[in-house]
Amino acid sequence: MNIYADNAATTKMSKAAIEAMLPYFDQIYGNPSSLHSTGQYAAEALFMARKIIAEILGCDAREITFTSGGSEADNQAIVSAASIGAKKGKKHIISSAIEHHAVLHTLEKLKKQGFEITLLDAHENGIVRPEELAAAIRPDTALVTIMYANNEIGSIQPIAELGKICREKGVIFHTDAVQAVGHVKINVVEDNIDMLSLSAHKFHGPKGIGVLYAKKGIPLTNLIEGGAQERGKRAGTENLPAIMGMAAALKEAVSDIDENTAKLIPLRDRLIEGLLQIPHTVLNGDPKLRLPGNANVCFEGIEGESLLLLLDSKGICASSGSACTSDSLDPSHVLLAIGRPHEVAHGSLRLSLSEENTIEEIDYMIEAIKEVVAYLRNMSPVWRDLQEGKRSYVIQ
Amino acid sequence: MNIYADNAATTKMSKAAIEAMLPYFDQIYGNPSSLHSTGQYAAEALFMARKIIAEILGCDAREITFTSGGSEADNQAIVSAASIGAKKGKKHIISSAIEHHAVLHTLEKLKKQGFEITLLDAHENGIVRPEELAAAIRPDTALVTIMYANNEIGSIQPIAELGKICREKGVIFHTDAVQAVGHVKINVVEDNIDMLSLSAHKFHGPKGIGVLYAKKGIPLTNLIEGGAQERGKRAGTENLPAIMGMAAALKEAVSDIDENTAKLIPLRDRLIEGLLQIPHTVLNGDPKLRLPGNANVCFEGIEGESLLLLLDSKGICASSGSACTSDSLDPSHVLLAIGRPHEVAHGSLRLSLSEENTIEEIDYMIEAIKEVVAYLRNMSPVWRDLQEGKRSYVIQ
Amino acid sequence: MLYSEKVMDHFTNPRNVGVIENADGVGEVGNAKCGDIMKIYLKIENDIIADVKFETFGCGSAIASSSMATEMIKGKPLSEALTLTNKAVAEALDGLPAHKLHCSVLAEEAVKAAVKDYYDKNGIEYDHAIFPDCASCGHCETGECH
Amino acid sequence: MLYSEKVMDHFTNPRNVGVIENADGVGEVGNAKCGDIMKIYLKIENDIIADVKFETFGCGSAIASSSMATEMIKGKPLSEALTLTNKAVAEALDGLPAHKLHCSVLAEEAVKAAVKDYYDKNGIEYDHAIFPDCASCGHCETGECH
Ligand SMILES: Cc1ncc(COP(=O)(O)O)c(C=O)c1O
Ligand SMILES: Cc1ncc(COP(=O)(O)O)c(C=O)c1O
Repeated sequence: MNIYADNAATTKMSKAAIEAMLPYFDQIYGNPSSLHSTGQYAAEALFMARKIIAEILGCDAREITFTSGGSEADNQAIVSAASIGAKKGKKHIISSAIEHHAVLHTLEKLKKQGFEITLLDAHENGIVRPEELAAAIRPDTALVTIMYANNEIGSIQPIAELGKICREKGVIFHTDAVQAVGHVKINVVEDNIDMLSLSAHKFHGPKGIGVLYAKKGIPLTNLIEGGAQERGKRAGTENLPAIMGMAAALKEAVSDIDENTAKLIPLRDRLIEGLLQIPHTVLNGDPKLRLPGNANVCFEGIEGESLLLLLDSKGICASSGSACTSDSLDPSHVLLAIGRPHEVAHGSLRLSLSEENTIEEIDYMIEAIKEVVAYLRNMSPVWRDLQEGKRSYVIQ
Repeated sequence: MNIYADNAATTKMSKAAIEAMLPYFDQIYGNPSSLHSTGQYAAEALFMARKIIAEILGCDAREITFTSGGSEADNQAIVSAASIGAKKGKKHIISSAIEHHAVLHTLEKLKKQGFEITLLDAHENGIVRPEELAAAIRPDTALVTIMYANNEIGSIQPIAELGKICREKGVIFHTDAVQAVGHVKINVVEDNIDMLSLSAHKFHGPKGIGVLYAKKGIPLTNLIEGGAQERGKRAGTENLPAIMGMAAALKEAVSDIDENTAKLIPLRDRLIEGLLQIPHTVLNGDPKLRLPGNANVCFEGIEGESLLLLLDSKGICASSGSACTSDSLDPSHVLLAIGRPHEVAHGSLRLSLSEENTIEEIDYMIEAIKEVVAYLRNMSPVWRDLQEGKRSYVIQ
Repeated sequence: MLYSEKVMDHFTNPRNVGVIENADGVGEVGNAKCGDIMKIYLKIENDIIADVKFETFGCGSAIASSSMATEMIKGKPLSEALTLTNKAVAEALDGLPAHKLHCSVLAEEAVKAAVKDYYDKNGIEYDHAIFPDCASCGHCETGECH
Repeated sequence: MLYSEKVMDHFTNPRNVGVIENADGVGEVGNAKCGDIMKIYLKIENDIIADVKFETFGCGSAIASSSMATEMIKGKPLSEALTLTNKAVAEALDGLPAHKLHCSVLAEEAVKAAVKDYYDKNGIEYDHAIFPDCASCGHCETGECH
């Protein structure tokens, strides 16, 4: 068995995406800024890819800026909106406690530059409340940035509602949609989105390429200065092969979205149900308002990294919000933000499915996880204390 | 005939580079930050690629930061050195008048933040004089950034000498080596380089990937905040396929460098000689201290864009420093900096060869260019005025 | 592609290239410093443009605009030639990229300058308002490029 | 790979896992909040470690470090067990990633805590300096993680 259940970390590229890239390596390899036909064929392809992506998002091709991925798009969106705000004396930004580090660390940088940051609570289900956003907006609010769907616990925010509130109050609304694009239906007009970040490798496209959508009239601040690419807002020879791969992957993901969702939700729910049979286990994130492929639980009394490694030896690729999986020593800020105590947050497991996973794999994973959790609990002094009543269970 | 002579703009990917990328699209596609084996295989590959590139440059693997290309590397190098300088009250930067816009525009941004910029003269041959650098360095100089080789006129700077002067004066020395890496021999230790930028697509590697080398002890400033990738200095899921392609392309370019140079220089010199037979034509850049594949001339009395388009219709892909090839209205700042008047700078042609070009192609290009130049001069009122003595020739 | 097929056709096969010796009117606009100069030669018979030739130093769209403009005025009365607009030239070429529109402006100006030259040489009265003045065209030797 | 083969071996096949009922010495170090707790049980006969077992809540390297540490002290005199260093544990595992070195520190501390417990229970005199004090280990319930 070799089961890849870490699609939130990155995905396998689809055949369509790979095939879309190949001609641009050594056939139509010209620089789109070159005047000769090798360059102009490249420029035409670039134009087409931009149009395809814009149509899918529901925006104009001129509102698309290609970046090197989701992190760059998040950084540029936030820095741009902050700069627009600062010019008007607006130095307050609202975000949520469960954002990706690409957002949170950019906000920390802005804080050092005098911005005030309000992080909305995501509550136990990992979902921000529109009324709390409405209450938090101030006359000096320059930007609201709330992710579309969370990368760890999969919770999906009420984006259209949040966007509407921002629009009514005249505040720029950015959403980090890196985990959502290609997996849930998004239209920037219907969802009242002013700026949006996406990254191709989360929907079977290539790594190292992403998009920043910015509504007409929102001037971008360059992170990278130089050539006149991307209307002067992002220098660097365009990564055309990756852009073509991204466009193909997005087209495929979006056209298969209903089919994939219909397949994934039952798999996900079967998996969650199976895992919750393990005693003292809790689901992280909302049971319904969650990404079709995301399952995330905490097991009391064990630590996530050892769980991952043992699952890996059984052929299962998964992830954890355990501190030990990162260079940081604190467990996932997302799990802490939704109220999991440290010792429980260390024992988390994220399985993120793709449409390639099968029901047999789900059942195999449930059995394997049951075994491994029992094995680790059996050698855990924490579990012993819990069982002997020397500690009290956090998860009932 | 279909002749690609625009390798300074971008190159065709080599078979070796493409093959090195392919397995990382849908086989070893894991995220190097993931703990499971799919991720750890990726992490190992990343480690190997970093080591290969470090060995080639003559540095330590920990001194390599992967970026999305040359522009990002240039920006990050300069912003980092400026930030180090600013902390010590040093706000003076020295560069040259012929740098790439990724450097010049970053310097302009810093100027707005209170930095003082000195641009060294590149003289008529396009080469900076070490004694002029030595004279320009001040106690408050934070950074010297001089490109290794120029992208338009191919002139190669005396980098080791410039680096030595900086080292003696304790000033950080950065070089934009985007045009040089893979084409001339570079070793950061022998060349006294503290920071270096490179971009894979200039040596038959993939687009959208580059390297910033920064000597141990030079802390980088993030352009992109977020995850802990690249020792926390450059966030974003690593573009592993592109990194593998870059490592393979660099390895190949460097191992073939003597052979390629021996092949290219005679081709280049035959081409230059042929072009200089056209009356009132001048070579741009130094005749000897130039990239093995670079030929760049100005023809009096004609304009570059029309020249390019007619050459394209004869199957020749070339480039020009004409204003009409860009969105700007001034011709190339490089040609102006080496003293070409505007009207002559408009009539420039750059042919940048690769080892795939043949002597037959060179001869075909010379003949085609002769024809096209004659044709355009024949319809040029400027040329008529020159011939009738109503204007005087700039190029004798 | 950067240019329409029409532009490429007029660029690669320009109509009316050349000089008219002893032309009745000659107009030259543009500036070598800025990278484009257009010169138009007219042969006038009974207020009709009997022949027209051009010379251009400039980019593809400058050459195509000159070619198209000469085609559009050839055989036409002077009064009609004077109504030629840069917009009409650009449209006849199926459009020009935004940053190349100034080439069609040059073509319009070159035609007008040639007609003006004919009027001036022959002492014909005309409404000075139809002719763009030097300052607005911005192509004087001393001026900035466009 | 993140871990050496040795680490993976001791992680996937840990030696001496379990509990000793009525152990002569028990040491527990670490903090659930920080993600690792190690507990070591000793059976002492004539100042020799006749048996040793461990329980660990923690990451792969924590489990491997516990396993390796118990192997290294089993059958050894207490005096020798007290000379066990975190460095020795890490080396015996063919190295640990930099940010995992604290796991080997925990293993050393757990062994020492178990020996100290045996000394304390049996009223044996010892040099207090050999045992790390709570403040330096930084794993007290109130402390910050590492
Ligand atoms: C000298 C020089 N520096 C920097 C760059 C920018 O590199 P990239 O396009 O990979 O960002 C280029 C090429 O475009 C270049 O020629
Ligand atoms: C929610 C979210 N935002 C941003 C990113 C960053 O994307 P990238 O790795 O493409 O820079 C990720 C994934 O890594 C993500 O899950």
